[in-house]
Amino acid sequence: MQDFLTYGIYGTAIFLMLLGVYAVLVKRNLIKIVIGLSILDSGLHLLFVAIGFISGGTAPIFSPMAIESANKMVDPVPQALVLTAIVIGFGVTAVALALVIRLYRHHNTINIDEIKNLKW
Amino acid sequence: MKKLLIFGLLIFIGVEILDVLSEVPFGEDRMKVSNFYLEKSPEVLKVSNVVTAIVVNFRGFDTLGEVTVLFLAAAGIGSILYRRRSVHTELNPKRTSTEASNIVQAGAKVLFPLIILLGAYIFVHGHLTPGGGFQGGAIIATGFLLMLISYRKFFVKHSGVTWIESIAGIVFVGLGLLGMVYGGTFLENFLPAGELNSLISGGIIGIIYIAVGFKVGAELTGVLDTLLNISQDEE
Amino acid sequence: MMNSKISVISKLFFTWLIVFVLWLAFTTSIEIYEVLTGLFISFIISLFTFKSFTSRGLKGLSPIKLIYVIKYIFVFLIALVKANFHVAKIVLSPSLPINPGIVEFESKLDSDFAKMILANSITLTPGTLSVDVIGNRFYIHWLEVKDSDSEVAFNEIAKQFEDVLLKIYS
Amino acid sequence: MIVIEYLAYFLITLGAVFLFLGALGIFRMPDIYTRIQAGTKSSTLGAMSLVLGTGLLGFVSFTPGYPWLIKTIIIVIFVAIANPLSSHALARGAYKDKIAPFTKENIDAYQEVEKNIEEEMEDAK
Amino acid sequence: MSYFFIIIISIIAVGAILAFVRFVKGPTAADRVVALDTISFMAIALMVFLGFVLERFIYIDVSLVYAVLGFVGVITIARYLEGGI
Amino acid sequence: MVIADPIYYIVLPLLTAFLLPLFGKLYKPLIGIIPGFVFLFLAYMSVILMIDIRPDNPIITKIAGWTPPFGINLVFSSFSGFIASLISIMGFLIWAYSYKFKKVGFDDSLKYFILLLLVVTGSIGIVLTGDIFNLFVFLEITGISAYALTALYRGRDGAEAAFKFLLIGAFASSMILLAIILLYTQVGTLNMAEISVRMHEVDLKIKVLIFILFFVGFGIEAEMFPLNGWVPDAYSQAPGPIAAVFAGMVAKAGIYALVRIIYLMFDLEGAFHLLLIMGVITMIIAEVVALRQEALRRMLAYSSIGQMGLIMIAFSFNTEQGVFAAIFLMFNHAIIKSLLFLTTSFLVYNTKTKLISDLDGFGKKMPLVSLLFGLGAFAIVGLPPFSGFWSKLYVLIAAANQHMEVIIALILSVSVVEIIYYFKVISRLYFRKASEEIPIQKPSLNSSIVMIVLGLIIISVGVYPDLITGLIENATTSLLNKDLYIEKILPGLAEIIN
Amino acid sequence: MMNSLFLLLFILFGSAILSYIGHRISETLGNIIVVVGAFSASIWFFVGFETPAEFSYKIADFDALWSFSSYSWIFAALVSILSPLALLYSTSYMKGKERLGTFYFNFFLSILGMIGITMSQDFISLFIFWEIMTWSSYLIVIYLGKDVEKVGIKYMIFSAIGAYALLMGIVLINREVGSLLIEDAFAYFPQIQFSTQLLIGILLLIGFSIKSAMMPLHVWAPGAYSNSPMSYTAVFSGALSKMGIYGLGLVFIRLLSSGEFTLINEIFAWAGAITTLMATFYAIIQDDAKKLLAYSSIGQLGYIIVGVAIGTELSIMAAIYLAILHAAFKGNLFMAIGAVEKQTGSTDMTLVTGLIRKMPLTFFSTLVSIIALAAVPPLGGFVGKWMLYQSLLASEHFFLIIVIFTASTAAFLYSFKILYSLFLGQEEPEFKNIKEAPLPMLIPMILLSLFLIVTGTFPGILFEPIANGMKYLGFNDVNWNMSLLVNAWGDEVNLQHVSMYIGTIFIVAFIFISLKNRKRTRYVTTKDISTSGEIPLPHENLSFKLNFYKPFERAISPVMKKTMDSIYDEIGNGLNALFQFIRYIYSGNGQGYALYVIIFFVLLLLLKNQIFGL
Ligand code: NA
Ligand code: NA
Repeated sequence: MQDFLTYGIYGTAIFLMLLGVYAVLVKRNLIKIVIGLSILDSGLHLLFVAIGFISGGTAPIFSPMAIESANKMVDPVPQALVLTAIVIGFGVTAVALALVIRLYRHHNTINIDEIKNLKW
Repeated sequence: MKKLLIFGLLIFIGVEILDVLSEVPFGEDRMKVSNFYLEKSPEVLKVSNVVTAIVVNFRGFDTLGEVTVLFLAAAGIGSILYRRRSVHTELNPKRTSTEASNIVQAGAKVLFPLIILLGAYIFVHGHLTPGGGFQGGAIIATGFLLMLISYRKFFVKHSGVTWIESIAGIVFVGLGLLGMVYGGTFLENFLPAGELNSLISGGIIGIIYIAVGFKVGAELTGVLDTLLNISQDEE
Repeated sequence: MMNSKISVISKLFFTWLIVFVLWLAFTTSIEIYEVLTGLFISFIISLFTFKSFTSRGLKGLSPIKLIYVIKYIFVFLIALVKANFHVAKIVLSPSLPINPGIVEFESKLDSDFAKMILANSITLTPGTLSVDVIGNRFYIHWLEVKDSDSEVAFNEIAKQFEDVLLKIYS
Repeated sequence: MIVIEYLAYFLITLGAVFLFLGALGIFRMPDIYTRIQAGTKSSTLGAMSLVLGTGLLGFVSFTPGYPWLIKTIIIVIFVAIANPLSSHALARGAYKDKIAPFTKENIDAYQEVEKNIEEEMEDAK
Repeated sequence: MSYFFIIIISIIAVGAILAFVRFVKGPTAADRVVALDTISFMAIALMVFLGFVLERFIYIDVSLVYAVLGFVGVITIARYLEGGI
Repeated sequence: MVIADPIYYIVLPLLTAFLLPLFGKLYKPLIGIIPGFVFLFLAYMSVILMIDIRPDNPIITKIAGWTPPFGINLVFSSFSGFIASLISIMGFLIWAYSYKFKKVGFDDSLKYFILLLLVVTGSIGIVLTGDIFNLFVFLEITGISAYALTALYRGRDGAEAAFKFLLIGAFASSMILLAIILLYTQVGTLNMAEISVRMHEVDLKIKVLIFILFFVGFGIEAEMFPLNGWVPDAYSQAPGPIAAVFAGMVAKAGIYALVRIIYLMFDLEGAFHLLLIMGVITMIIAEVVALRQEALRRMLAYSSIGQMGLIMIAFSFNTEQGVFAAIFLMFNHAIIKSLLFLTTSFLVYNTKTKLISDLDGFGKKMPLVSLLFGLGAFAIVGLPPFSGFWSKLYVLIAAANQHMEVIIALILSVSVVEIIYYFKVISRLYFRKASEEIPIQKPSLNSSIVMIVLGLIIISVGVYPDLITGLIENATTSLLNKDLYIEKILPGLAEIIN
Repeated sequence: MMNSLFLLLFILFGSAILSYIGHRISETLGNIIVVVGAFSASIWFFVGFETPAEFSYKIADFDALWSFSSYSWIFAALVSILSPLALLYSTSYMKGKERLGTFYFNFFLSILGMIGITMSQDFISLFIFWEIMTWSSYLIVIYLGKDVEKVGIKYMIFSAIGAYALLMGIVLINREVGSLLIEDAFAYFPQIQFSTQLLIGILLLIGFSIKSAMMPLHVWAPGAYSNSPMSYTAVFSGALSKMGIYGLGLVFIRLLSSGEFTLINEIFAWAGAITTLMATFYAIIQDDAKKLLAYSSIGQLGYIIVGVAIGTELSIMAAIYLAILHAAFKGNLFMAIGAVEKQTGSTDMTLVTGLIRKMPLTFFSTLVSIIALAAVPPLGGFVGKWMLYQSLLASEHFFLIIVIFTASTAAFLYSFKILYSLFLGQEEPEFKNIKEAPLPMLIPMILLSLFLIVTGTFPGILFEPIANGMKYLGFNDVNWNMSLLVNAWGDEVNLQHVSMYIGTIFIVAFIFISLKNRKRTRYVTTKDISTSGEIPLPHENLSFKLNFYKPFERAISPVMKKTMDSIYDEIGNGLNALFQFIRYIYSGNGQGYALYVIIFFVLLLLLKNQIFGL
């Protein structure tokens, strides 16, 4: 069971990451490339949250309905960090999309193969 | 051929990383500094949401950076996509047919304040319940998104966005600097911590998270507005 | 002039009230700080949303209308449950006995909100789905078209809801 | 109290079953409109039922229990308003995306409306 | 309790698999959205249920937020499909 | 609250960036002026702080009152302080160069200054922070502002360059984030000093993967081959002063991060070999490609990569002399490449085609700019008596003392290539007749002063290197003395760790 | 009180700056500053301070020391004599040219570099001055904007290769010796491992021999010499190239003195000899006087290299002696050619002709220089060659003698060609109005001619400083007394007498022939059809100078076909193609770049065992 979870959850995260990378490397459509980047991010975030999980732990919130003892809580640090990572990922995605729009205006295409004014 | 190569490379990478991760079993307790946070957050800061305590106080500096990233994204998009003056005055006749249906519009009207309220609720209670400034801000932006896509004529006042994000940013940094004045270090929690699980607790943490909420909400809204209105504006 | 001025305040208060009630529901607390914060926040929110949120303001709160609202909920729930089992039967039967199509009819409602409620109700009752509403004309996707005539369609699909809604929005 | 608890269990079970049926509908139905019909709506109803059931269960199981009920009701109301809207929007979107509905007797009153709009667009050009 | 929990979870899980198959098969974007929407409703419901099982009231907030995001997401895609964005 | 505190390096520019839109609403010219005051203050603060800093008394700034490793901290040591000061002073100069910056197709000075403030902040943050995740955050701030700045001009292919930059940059940040995740599972902390202490507990297999991830991730920012595809495009499309920012700050922050990882956090011998190999490859390929460039900015961009390769080589020796040489190179490259980009900005602006072949006779048309470009070229190829000579000499001496004759020969061969392409430009500037007379946009007074100041620095350090060697020696000691660093950040180390 | 050495450099640097500023204001002012600055530096060098002046300092943790050794003083003196003359000449030669400020700035800087090199007693200063000299001379080479791509770049590439070979040697010395003081290097060098000694030696030799234009590293020189303004080429060829000789002397005699390096000595001696031979051949076939002189310079430097490389007492003396003389006569020749160029507008020997009557003084100095060059007694060239042959005989380098002798003989050919083509022969109507060169140009030429005559007549004048320099190089008791040298067989030969006897014979013969031919000379123009039986095309140049040495050219053509130039060109083209190929790595495809990242990552993962020793 433990192995299944380990490989299953980590495997999913890595699969997402690699899927994203694959899209970035193979897709010709700029939008799809940006989506690939987002998927890559999602995989990373999933992995990050997953490594903070502790079997039987709950959210690290001392709520009044059920004051928990700290030793039953999952690691809060990855959650805090992943929040940051998500926001950063959003920022990058937004800028990427803006660039795609600019490129579309400039080249009238979103095919990355046709956007090669700069080389060598 | 190239795809096959890429596929092979990625499989190799996946196997390598998974191989290493297999030595990091899922669900094990690996906490070191986190134990300190879990202990100090309710005791010293009186913040029941430990994630919030970390985000706003223990690692508040990260959050300042994060807020900056959003601010930056908004500014960056603004500079990448300059806006044409004509966007709001004259709608593209080609597009009139694609106005959202009346039903969606009516629904959006009703749900808009409720979604905003949910966002506000979330960032006001960032130190008590799940979520916080970022999540609340994102929900608020979602509310605006709903309006933006339902009404083509709905637009966000950019000067309002500017004011909100600037003032919220100043509140964040200002509170941090006040921490230097009254506590000695930047972002030091100089206000009384209060009582665990009451709204007024956690000292500056709650205030900062509210500011973050405003800032994130304003920035995301601005970003969405820019992206949506620019894409409507064709060359 | 006077009328419109009153209606602004009425709209604002109506919105404030609804939003504040929702706040109370969110917080499920009547701690003083929570309430004060809630009043403040809901006021701010209603300030910039009241214009679109309601068209009639506090008038919507008259007791008779509330009774009709409750009635509507009952009518709706009954229709909902009835039709749901109906659909369950369809989905579970191996032959999938359906005859889908898009029909149209006209409604007498003129409030956008009422039209939305009607459309939503139609959508939520299984077997029918509002595809579009243009003016007063409703275009409905119907899983089992009994008759493409708009009169029949109206009676089958919308009449029971519209009757109550007309009472509420009079 | 026990009645409420049983009602809760009933609602939860019912919700789960409807969620399942909704998924089955999506799986089986022939086109997007019929899938929206049978699918999302049943699953919405299922979700509402399950959430409300849980709320009732929370109401009787915890002290204080009322927050559970109130919060779950908020979700239920939200879902009740939002879901038909999104179903409708999706159906309309699909239609305007040129996905023709599956019909046995070719009953499509909306076809003409779309045609008119397209003609208008041509004129506008 | 735990049996009940497992049964409920299992029913929904089977449904989720069906929806997922639709998500993969498509064939149109709208079909995928419908499938995804269904799965997210399952998640919303389950999250509330899980909150009860784990005795964490706060999970309900998460579910509400999820519902809002899902809703606006679907509307956005729908608007995209009809060419409104 | 004290007058000079490293926290101001981050907080003040951020505050200014947040405020700038409001200032703009009050009175438009404030947009250009306010950042100048901030940069000036930071530059002034740098001087104040650097006077007292010795390797054994770094300033450790706690944040939010939590001692490391629980809170994030800034470390202003002789090394990080030196680089941070360099960046902030460069920031001021870049500001002074461009505060009246107005060119066709660019009227949004508000965005420009916000992005400039943030790119500087990000770079300084990378250098000063003592927390690995915080470093990641600053890296992203730097990255995103760099993407936006690359695409700032509308008439150019900036968006294309920025998109490539973003694509590779996103890979970099993903890898670094993955490395941080893995690292966190192993050491349970994000404080770099504590990571360093705990690193020996980490299984070698995991450690190596983490290292490789960091290496690739920071390698992108540090312009390492083959991760540097973005460089020529971004450098050539960004506004001139921004190209200077990339060369002078962003790349410096990248190599700084790389070095911090290798020297402080990891105890891997192989890391130095790897750095050496990659440095050599980076240097050779870049210089060789630079030789074949027709566009001036692209040539400078490749030249920058080549210099970064040389810096990597110097760091890879893992000796006092090597580090000394590397830091000296960082300093020189920042100053000289900035001068080159700033002058090039005017040269290229007046050519329209941006090609080297269009520069005929500019020595006469733009005497000052051409002279300063020539000075920069002389300095960057390492001709005495200019500052670039000393750093190159130190690299060679460090290599010689490592008995790496082949490396010396390679560095020198590449220098010959460097000389060829720079002198090609100079000979065109001065010893060719202009083909046609076109109206010339002369540099404004402020820009001229900045360029002259940079030129004077190059000459002064060249003639009297001892101006700067003391600081660099301290920086070297500070970087190499890992135990001191840890001891200063985590004084009661045993108590906390156990 | 400023150190006198420092002051010397200060004067030169000040002159550089001031002449730049002066020329920005007015040419006359600039010229005045140039002349005053040049002569005051020179005067200060010769009379202003005592020779053992020292200036030691620390720069960037290196000990640096300035002081003239008796050896380096010779070269400094050479610079100090030649450069003010060249600058004086230049004020007139460069009249009316553009950007004179820049020109004189670089001129002074290159003088500063040369003086600096000679006063550097540590390698770091030496290298710095070496580079200053190099880049300032580069800027002058391309100053006229002729063939900038080919000539300038070539000069810079070879200079850079030389400088960097030098630099690599220097850093290796630093590692082995732990100091960069030249004396320390001499002292500790023998204790270094042999292979390292060898490496350092070769590196330094390459560095120095490039500046002295040794084959096969000479290809930069013809273009560089002939493309610079002649006033600079006088210094360039006369003095600057001697810096290489200076360095070669240091390396051969002081560093590689252990006797294990004879092979290197041999190689360099042969390289020098071949340089001489080939360059002489090339000189013969040139039609441009500048080019001819450029190749001639290379050839002359070859003799000197032979002398230095042989490394015996006599050969070194010969080399230094030749170096000094070469500076004088080649400086003089370049000035003379410059004068011709200035007055006629061309240095093409097929066009310019019959200037003997128009420019008699220029002719005179050319003649004197040519006599010195061709080693015809009584002028000094003969003495130097004589000493060189003797040293070769003594060290039993018989084949070298043959090569060098062949070259010397061939040198007659080009000497005659230049003298005949430009000054003798038919007079052209288009050169009717040519006047003698202006005074500022004539004075240096006359002075140099006098110098040549005096030192030729009394070669002993030069032997005293040379003997002093020899002491520095380790030859403590050079056997000389004014005019007496011991030949290989132990006989005492009074060089002065030998030189005078043979010289008298030559002069008598010359006067006799001139007088005899005087009456028979008929002046015709090159286009006068009466000189030939054939019917010429109009305006065809019938001068036989067109094919002056055609048969010779035909004879040597198989050897000349594959020039070093073309070999380097091929290497350059190959490298360029390779570089262009590498350039395609930067394909411009963002996805490609992203793929590089992934591939790099995978490579590291694959190689991690090798890199990190897992
Ligand atoms: Na955060
Ligand atoms: Na939170």
